[in-house]
Amino acid sequence: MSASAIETHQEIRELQYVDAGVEALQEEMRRDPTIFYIGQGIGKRGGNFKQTRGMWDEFGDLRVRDMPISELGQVGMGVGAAMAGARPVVDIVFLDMIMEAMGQIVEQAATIHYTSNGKIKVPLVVRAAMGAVRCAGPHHSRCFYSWFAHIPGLKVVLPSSSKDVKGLMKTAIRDDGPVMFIEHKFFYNKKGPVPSGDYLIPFGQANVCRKGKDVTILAMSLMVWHAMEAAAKLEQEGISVEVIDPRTIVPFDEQTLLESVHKTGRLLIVDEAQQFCGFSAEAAAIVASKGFDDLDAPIRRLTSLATPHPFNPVLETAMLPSPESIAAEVRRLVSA
Amino acid sequence: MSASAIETHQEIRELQYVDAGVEALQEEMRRDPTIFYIGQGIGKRGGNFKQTRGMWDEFGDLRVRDMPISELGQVGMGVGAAMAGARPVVDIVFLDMIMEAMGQIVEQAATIHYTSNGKIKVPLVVRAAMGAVRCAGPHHSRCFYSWFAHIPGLKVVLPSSSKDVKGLMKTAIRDDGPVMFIEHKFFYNKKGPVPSGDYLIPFGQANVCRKGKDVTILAMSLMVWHAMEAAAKLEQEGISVEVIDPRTIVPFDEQTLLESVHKTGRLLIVDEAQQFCGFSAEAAAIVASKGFDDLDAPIRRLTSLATPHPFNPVLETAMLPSPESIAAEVRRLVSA
Amino acid sequence: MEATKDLALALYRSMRRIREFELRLQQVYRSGVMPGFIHLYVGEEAVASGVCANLTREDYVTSTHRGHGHAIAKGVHMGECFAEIWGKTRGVNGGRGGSMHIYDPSCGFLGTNGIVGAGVPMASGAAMASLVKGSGQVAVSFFGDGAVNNCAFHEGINLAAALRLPAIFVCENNMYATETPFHRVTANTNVASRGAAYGLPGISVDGNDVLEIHKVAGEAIRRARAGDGPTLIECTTYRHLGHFEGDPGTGYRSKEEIAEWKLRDPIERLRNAVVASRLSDAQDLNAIDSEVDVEVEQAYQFAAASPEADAATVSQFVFA
Amino acid sequence: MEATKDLALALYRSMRRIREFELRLQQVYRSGVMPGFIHLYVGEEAVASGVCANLTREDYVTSTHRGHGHAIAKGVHMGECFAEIWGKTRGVNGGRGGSMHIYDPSCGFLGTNGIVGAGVPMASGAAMASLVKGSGQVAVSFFGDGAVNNCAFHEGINLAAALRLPAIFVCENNMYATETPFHRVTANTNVASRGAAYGLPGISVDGNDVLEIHKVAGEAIRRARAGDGPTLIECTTYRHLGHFEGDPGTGYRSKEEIAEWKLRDPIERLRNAVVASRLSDAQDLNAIDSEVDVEVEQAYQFAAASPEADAATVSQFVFA
Ligand SMILES: Cc1ncc(C[n+]2csc(CCOP(=O)(O)OP(=O)(O)O)c2C)c(N)n1
Ligand SMILES: Cc1ncc(C[n+]2csc(CCOP(=O)(O)OP(=O)(O)O)c2C)c(N)n1
Ligand SMILES: [Mg+2]
Ligand SMILES: [Mg+2]
Repeated sequence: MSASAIETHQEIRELQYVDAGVEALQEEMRRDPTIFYIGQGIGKRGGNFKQTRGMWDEFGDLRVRDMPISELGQVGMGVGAAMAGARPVVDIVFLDMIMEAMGQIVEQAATIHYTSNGKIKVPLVVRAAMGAVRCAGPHHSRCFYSWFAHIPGLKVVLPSSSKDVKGLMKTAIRDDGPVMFIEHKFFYNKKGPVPSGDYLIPFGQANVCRKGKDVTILAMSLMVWHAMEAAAKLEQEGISVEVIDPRTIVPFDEQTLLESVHKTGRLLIVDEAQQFCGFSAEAAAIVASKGFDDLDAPIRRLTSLATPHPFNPVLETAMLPSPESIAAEVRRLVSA
Repeated sequence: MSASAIETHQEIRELQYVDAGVEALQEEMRRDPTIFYIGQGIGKRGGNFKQTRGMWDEFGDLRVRDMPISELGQVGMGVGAAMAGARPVVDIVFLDMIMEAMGQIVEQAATIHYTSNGKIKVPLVVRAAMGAVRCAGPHHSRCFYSWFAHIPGLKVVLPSSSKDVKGLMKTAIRDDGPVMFIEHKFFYNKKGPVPSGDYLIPFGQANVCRKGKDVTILAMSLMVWHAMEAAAKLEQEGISVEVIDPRTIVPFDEQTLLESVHKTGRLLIVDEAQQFCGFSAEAAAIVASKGFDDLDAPIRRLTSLATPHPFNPVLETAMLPSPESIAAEVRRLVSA
Repeated sequence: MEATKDLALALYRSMRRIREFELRLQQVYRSGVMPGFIHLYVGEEAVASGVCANLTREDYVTSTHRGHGHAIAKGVHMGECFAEIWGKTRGVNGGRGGSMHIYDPSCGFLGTNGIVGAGVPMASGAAMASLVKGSGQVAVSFFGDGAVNNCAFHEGINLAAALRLPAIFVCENNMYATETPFHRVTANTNVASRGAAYGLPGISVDGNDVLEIHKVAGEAIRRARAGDGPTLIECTTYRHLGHFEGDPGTGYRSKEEIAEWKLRDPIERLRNAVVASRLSDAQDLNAIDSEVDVEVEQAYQFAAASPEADAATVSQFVFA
Repeated sequence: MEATKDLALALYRSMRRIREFELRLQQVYRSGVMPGFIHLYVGEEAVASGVCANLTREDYVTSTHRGHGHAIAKGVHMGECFAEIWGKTRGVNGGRGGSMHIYDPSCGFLGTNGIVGAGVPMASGAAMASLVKGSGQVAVSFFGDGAVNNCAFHEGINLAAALRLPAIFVCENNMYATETPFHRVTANTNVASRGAAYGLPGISVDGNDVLEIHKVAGEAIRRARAGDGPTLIECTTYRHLGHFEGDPGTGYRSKEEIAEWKLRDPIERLRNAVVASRLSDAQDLNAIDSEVDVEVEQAYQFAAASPEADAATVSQFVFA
């Protein structure tokens, strides 16, 4: 199903990313009474990021339920409820707080469909917001989604626009398995066009955000925006950059990336996450293997530096990729 | 310090891997009274794998202390004790059980030295055994050490022989930061030569287990043994294989690997861990980048299949790399 | 004796089925053909049988590493259960799961579990699903004394109390976690007393008295169904055998202790009570024994005749 | 009044230092120059001051996201603390940590913490280290009502009780976790009563009565030092301000409630009690106020004059 085909039937509004998410949730919860939503501060308060604004009013305490500070319990409940025929969405708010729930995610949610021989489905959405924004420090900034991608059985979604967040959230909720739905805090108040009504964005279909011929940039989440900014700048310098957003890293759309590298011969991977054993390594390994003959230069990776997140703004800035550092990497790559 | 230089001064005994670990712990605990050891069943019982045999008798309840089933609490205690001037070793027994302690490892142990501006050291050793052995199923088989390697601040040790386990354990205990010390269950009762007395194996120094000229195999933990077996077989077929064991993946000895690939032009990475976003991806990305011009063929990766661990032995065997599948991959690689 | 004859015999049969099933398993395991590890429940059958006799097929159960008894009592087909533990394709999960990963949604059995404590919040979740669906189901979580010291117990029970979920938390306190005595690593070993911390009733029961367990669990389940919230039930019991098959279970437990507990065997105890109270007689009970023997033998045969797994299926079912 | 003049004035000074420090911080934060978020402790000072007055410099404290008061009371240099929260190089951690990551080993301060509950088992560990080293130190963990529902609380306290560690667990029950009332998400809101579950004494104290806190904590600390194990102390208190600076704190709490609690302000209360009992007089107290004002101004100046961080240092200290 092509997204553009749908749009022609629908009204397009400019919505904040956060509101596009709420719209998806509301539409889905109206459609399916087995969906419920739990998390801290997501009830009457409407969420720390306003990511559930209005939902408690509409659906009430049973289906939109505030939780104590029990991430393990929340996710454990999500797993059990999903096994028992409901479709829970468990909101962790800051991704960093998911650590104690890791066992429930890995050992239970990701594993049970396989181990039960397909007899038990775990249609669980775990929602969380990641990313370094405004000096939140080491406990409120991490991007470790590669961990989830390392575990067979989990799907990993990284929406980078208002439109994607709505279409991907709907797909996540309707998926019969566990989905890690990881938003970026930076995006929440950013506006973008969003079709009204029902549309799904399929998992495993990358978005070619910008066409180009000299260099391919693979970027996820906030880095898509930075890459687009860099690409616009580089165009003025005569460098034509193609920007690819995989949107989901599990499943991962290798094909779109390989075709792009086939065309450009040069790949830069930009990831806010850590480099070592991160998704940037996987994407590089895939292209280095399957696109071996297409590469005119070594693949470059630009990621956050290998440090915890410093609180100090100068240090934090130094740690993170930026449109400028992306542009500089591209220049290095084309001159290689 | 070269290992062979040391050996000349020391008696070499054939010790089980598990006993070499105990010897290291005992020697270190005699040397430094601030070292203590906690875990489940590691007291009088001497450990599920006999990995603390005799230690409780020698050091008593205060320094070798049985724990309830509280992995989070154990590791949290380890972090606090390490910050407070002790040198704890926290035994998780089965690595799979570490999930609830992930927050203490990542947000606290790995982070505090950096965030405190170097003021607080966290000399913590977290010890655990990984690996698929004899149909232990999905909750007792996983190898997810790449997770730790993805987190700045953690060192990750994967000893593959009796000698290494002793020398690396001593280095781990004397390290001033958190070290993930991850053994393989398969090894525990395997014997190998171990020097008596004190020797340290430095972190970040790979072991070239076998010299060769046609193909480089990078393998970790149990896969080192499988790779050696495959290499012996392949030699008879006229294929000369170099086998490299990094021993620690953080820090990672890139140099030894790159030099080997410079010589052979061909690299196979064998890892029992999951492929996607695992260390095999990182190693491939590093070589594809820094050894770009040395590669005569695309890097190959052989890892466990992307599934949870099935209990059934036929399926489990199908999931795991073996000497035979390694040899087959090498053959494919040399004919590429 | 308060109980009806039907109930007493049903409970007797339930326990006997678990016991004989496991003893047959043990035999096969000892013959060396069974992969992996098994943790036998022998001696603790009253708990699973007493609790599950109050449940409908639709109600949910989450279980543990020592979960064969829960599976059988909740209604998993005995042959499929046998085959599963044996890792055979006829197993309820095709042999992919084995002893610690038995799932059967057809009878609300949400799994044995290799992770201590993990089933506790999962039961709270199943209970929450029941509320959301308005289905009236309850969820029971079985767990050991070892789980009480674990974080999952805390959050799972605390949440159930906070949300007044239709859940019942059943602690099988056999006083050891592997070889570690509960009291060696726990300051307060009175598990029922921990209920108060969470604001839910905590009740202590003789875990070898199946009728008492049946009664207490029945009341808790009725309360849960009526919307009156969860209950914590501590059943003090004992495993006759080792922690896992292969552990003699004697290195850390005295012969006297083991012998004493064997005298309190829940099956013999019910049998004697039934006979003594003339609710039924040896003939009835022997008839049940014979039927169970046949059933177990059939279960074994069912499993033994199972075709081997096909390696080509290894990657099936990773994603739903 | 039972307390000596010295003690009363010391506690007054301690609370006043925290209060004025934070109000100055607030000012600077509101001016827009301070990065990140800060969670102010205003209204809860009696807890940190009352507890920490019993500690030596060598004793350990683990703290929370709302931890400035604990840091100051435990002896972190005020200027370095100010600079740290401001993210400046003169900060006790070079500005790398900020408000939620303040560490000072020179006074046993093992950190504020961005993870709710994380400090609880860490304090047990510090207490364990004290036993291993034979150093006689105790460890105090401060945490909020929100942490009580968290797994780290459970395992940390349960372990401390099982091991009879020299640890004191101090719950600052201000009845809200962010905007969520404790009672909305918790069946049993009596935190002290949870001590029994773990087999350790649980004591409830008026969290705005610094003298009472001082006394109760003092006894617990003496018990801990004597080898008589840990204690759980629940201090009921209130934050006058929002959850974080920027949250007015009024959307979810009534004006009346806030006003009522402000009347119980711990600093005013001690001041009035001291004057009423003639233990001291306004002059003494005013003199302390003036000294504190000077100290806070100096702390501010110290921080404000701090050089900026050098981006080249970003990769320092990842490994020890
Ligand atoms: C989280 C976790 N930690 C450790 C283990 C290893 N382990 C398996 S069974 C067991 C003991 C469990 O004791 P208990 O809960 O009392 O159950 P019992 O075996 O007595 O029935 C342990 C420690 C585990 N499976 N899960
Ligand atoms: C494990 C975890 N979950 C969620 C959060 C987000 N969070 C930060 S402070 C807070 C409320 C804490 O409440 P409480 O413990 O009562 O302390 P108070 O703020 O009232 O002092 C929450 C939920 C967190 N920091 N850590
Ligand atoms: Mg037990
Ligand atoms: Mg609070």
